[in-house]
Amino acid sequence: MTQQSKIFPSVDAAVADIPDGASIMFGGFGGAGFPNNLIQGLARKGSKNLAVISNNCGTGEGELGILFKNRQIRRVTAAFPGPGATYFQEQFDKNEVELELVPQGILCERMRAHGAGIPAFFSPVGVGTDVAKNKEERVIRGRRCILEQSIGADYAFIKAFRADKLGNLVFRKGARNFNPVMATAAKTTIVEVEEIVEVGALDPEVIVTPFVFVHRMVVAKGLRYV
Amino acid sequence: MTQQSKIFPSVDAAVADIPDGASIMFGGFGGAGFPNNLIQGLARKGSKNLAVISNNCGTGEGELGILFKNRQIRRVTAAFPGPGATYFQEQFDKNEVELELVPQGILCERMRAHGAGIPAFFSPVGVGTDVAKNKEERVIRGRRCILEQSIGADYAFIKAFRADKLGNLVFRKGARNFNPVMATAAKTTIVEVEEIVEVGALDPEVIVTPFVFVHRMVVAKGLRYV
Amino acid sequence: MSKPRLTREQIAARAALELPDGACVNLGWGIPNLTAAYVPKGVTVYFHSENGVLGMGPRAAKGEEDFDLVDAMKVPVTLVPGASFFAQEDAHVMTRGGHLDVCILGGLQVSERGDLANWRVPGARGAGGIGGAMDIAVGARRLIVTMEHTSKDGARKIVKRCDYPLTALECVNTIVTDLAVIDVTSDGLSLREVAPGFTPEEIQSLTEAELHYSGKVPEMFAAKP
Amino acid sequence: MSKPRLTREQIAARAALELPDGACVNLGWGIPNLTAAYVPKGVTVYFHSENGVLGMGPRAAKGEEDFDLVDAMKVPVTLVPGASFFAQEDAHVMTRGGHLDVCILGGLQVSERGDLANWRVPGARGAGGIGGAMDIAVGARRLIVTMEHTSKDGARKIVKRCDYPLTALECVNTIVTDLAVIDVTSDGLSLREVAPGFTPEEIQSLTEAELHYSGKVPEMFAAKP
Repeated sequence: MTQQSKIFPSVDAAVADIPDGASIMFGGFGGAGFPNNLIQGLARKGSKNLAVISNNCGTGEGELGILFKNRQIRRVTAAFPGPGATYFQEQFDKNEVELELVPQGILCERMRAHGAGIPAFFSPVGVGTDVAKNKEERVIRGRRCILEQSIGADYAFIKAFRADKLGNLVFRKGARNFNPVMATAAKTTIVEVEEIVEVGALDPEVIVTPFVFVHRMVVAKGLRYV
Repeated sequence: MTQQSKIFPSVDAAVADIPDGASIMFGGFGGAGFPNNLIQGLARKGSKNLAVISNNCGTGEGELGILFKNRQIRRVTAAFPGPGATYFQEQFDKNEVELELVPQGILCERMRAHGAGIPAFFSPVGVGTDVAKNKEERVIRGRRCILEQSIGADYAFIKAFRADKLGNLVFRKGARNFNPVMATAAKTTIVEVEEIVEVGALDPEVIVTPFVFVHRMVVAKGLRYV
Repeated sequence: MSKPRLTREQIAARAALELPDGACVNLGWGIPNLTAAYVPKGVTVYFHSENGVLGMGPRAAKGEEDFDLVDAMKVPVTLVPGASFFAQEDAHVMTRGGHLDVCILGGLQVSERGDLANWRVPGARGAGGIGGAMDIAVGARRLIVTMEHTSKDGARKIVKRCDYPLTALECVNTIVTDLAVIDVTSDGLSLREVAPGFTPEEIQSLTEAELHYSGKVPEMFAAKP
Repeated sequence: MSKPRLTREQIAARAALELPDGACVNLGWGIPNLTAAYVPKGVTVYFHSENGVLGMGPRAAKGEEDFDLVDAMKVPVTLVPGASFFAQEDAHVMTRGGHLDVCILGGLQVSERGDLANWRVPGARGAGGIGGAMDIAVGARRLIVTMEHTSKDGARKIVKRCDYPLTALECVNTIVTDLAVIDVTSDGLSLREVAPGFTPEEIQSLTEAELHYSGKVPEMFAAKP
């Protein structure tokens, strides 16, 4: 019973309760590993005023693009919004969306810290740059550092290749990217996955995300925007 | 040529240059994943005045025990010295060896931080306990935390199950434990491994420690102290 | 007080009833480790170990031990379907990050506000050892402490304020002893159950901290020996 | 100055000569990304990508693309033997933690003390984007910047002090441009090579920061177009 309860019958069911104002992380990088079915479901659901965390801000209407087009996003934390993020860029230029630009590795690390119960850390990345603005600076063992805060979210939308019925996940090649770390950093992690196999069918040595980090799953054929 | 140069002909050759006063991390937990052949080699080599980092402090003469018996260790950072660490305990009671006792997860995290270029972090673990002594305390988003420093070493001695000739590593079951994180945190990581296979023989999806973290390898049949 | 108290195994068996179906659970050394044997039928629990295993099954049968697959007490174990291996630092992402549903640790002292001391007896010889206890105590979603209610020499272990070296502050949710089940609440200690044959007043007399209770306090489950 | 400078491909080909055999290397967008095609015969280099790949091979042939296997520019690539996949945060353990031998980034400005500005043109429309550049610049054991020596409108890009938004302070080791190879030393900028047909004085006139050189400065390698 416990084992079945994570599997949702449809993408729409998996995102049916996302409220206005929710914070959501989205996996994906370079066109690979985006939870595009979940994103489309969220577009249909229409939740507004979202605070999102994602490496980039979509490509045309693809990936996060549709959520910007629908004006569902109030604030975004990203490392590289991207030249193809036309809807985001348009709203950014008009001050209609708030952006926190974060170095990509630090974005990963802030999420990992949240998942790992580490509220803050000192890092040399961004010292002396715009990124250091309003951050505490301190020299640690001779190295200038700034204090970075961990970052979590209400939801993580991620894409995995294969899951077992418990929620253990494996990924495929470069589509792994941000997905595993986001799974650790959200209160509710929702996974779209190509295939769900029986418990025990995945080799315990190769599971990348243990099921403890996974709360909802839905099977969906991968959607890609190139 | 580059590919072959990491493979050493013998355990003794792999540890031949460890100087007196070196800092060394040792993998292993619960009898599994200890680099016991390298430890025996270091005992034969006889380097003294070592500062070591290890979850525990040996079991009789096994694991780190032989190095304590030989009085090669000046200082140890550990989470759980262990009731079987007779040589360590004897020297500890006489103030002949220095101990820094660290919560196990924080020990991992401090090593990971070093490997990840994060000089320090705030953690709630140990607040209000002996572990907090002489550490800066700060409330972060409502939670009391203490500042922990990253920790690295000159060498990591680790045990893997299988390597390819480049140094990509896979581990076996619970013998993985501290080994991968230590590989990231030392200037020189030395691996004893049951078997070295051709480059390309390990599935890129299941490699746990990429070769960039591995500097020396030696094939040795696993030694275990139960 | 010569009435029989619960055995260590009975404490473990009672603690096992606190585990919800599907829970991910870490067990400390000693009595907590015994809990694994008493998970009720129909309840599936996934045991986590700090060395990087989620989904440990029962101890390995004689002759079938794999010494690369051990629990945190170094005992060879088995795996249940759905188990996974990972590195020690990731095992502690789970402990410290609040991803485990229930953790059970042993205790030397627990205070009325839920402070735990469990890693060192003051004045004892030797270095002591923290192991994973501090990370676990800080991060557990729900922390249960199992221990004898009083020490071998009769000292009370549930106290107003711990004077043993602390493991973590305000971390304990429930205490299961050989005499009682006690919840730590924002109002102090609430006596939920007493061992068969004991009265709340008897339990209070063996407890330094004040226990809250009213009316008849139910009896603890005591497994058949 | 109408003498021919090196092309972008020739800059990349010259930068490729800086890669030692066996090196683990990260390439940024633009000219750096072109470098992969020019690694000298007999030299094996392992390309790293921030999305969690070490050991990227050449671009995938038409019809053989796997869009789960892309580089940081979203281009489908192949793998070399010994490649591995890992998560993005682990990819940045490698960048920030100093585990990559050489990183090559593009540049908008480099200062005489090795400060780099490469992610945003002041006053340009749009949000800009940092990507992995700051982690890479801070952590690279050796950082090479490849860029045109002057901007399209003739502005000098090797400056006393960057006035564009910075990527990282004192991070650049070597600058490879269409006119010169310059090392950043503790004494300032050292002109190591000049483009064929150019004199050190001509390079200095196109460089705001002072260049150190003495005697005859060797010519840069300029790959056949």
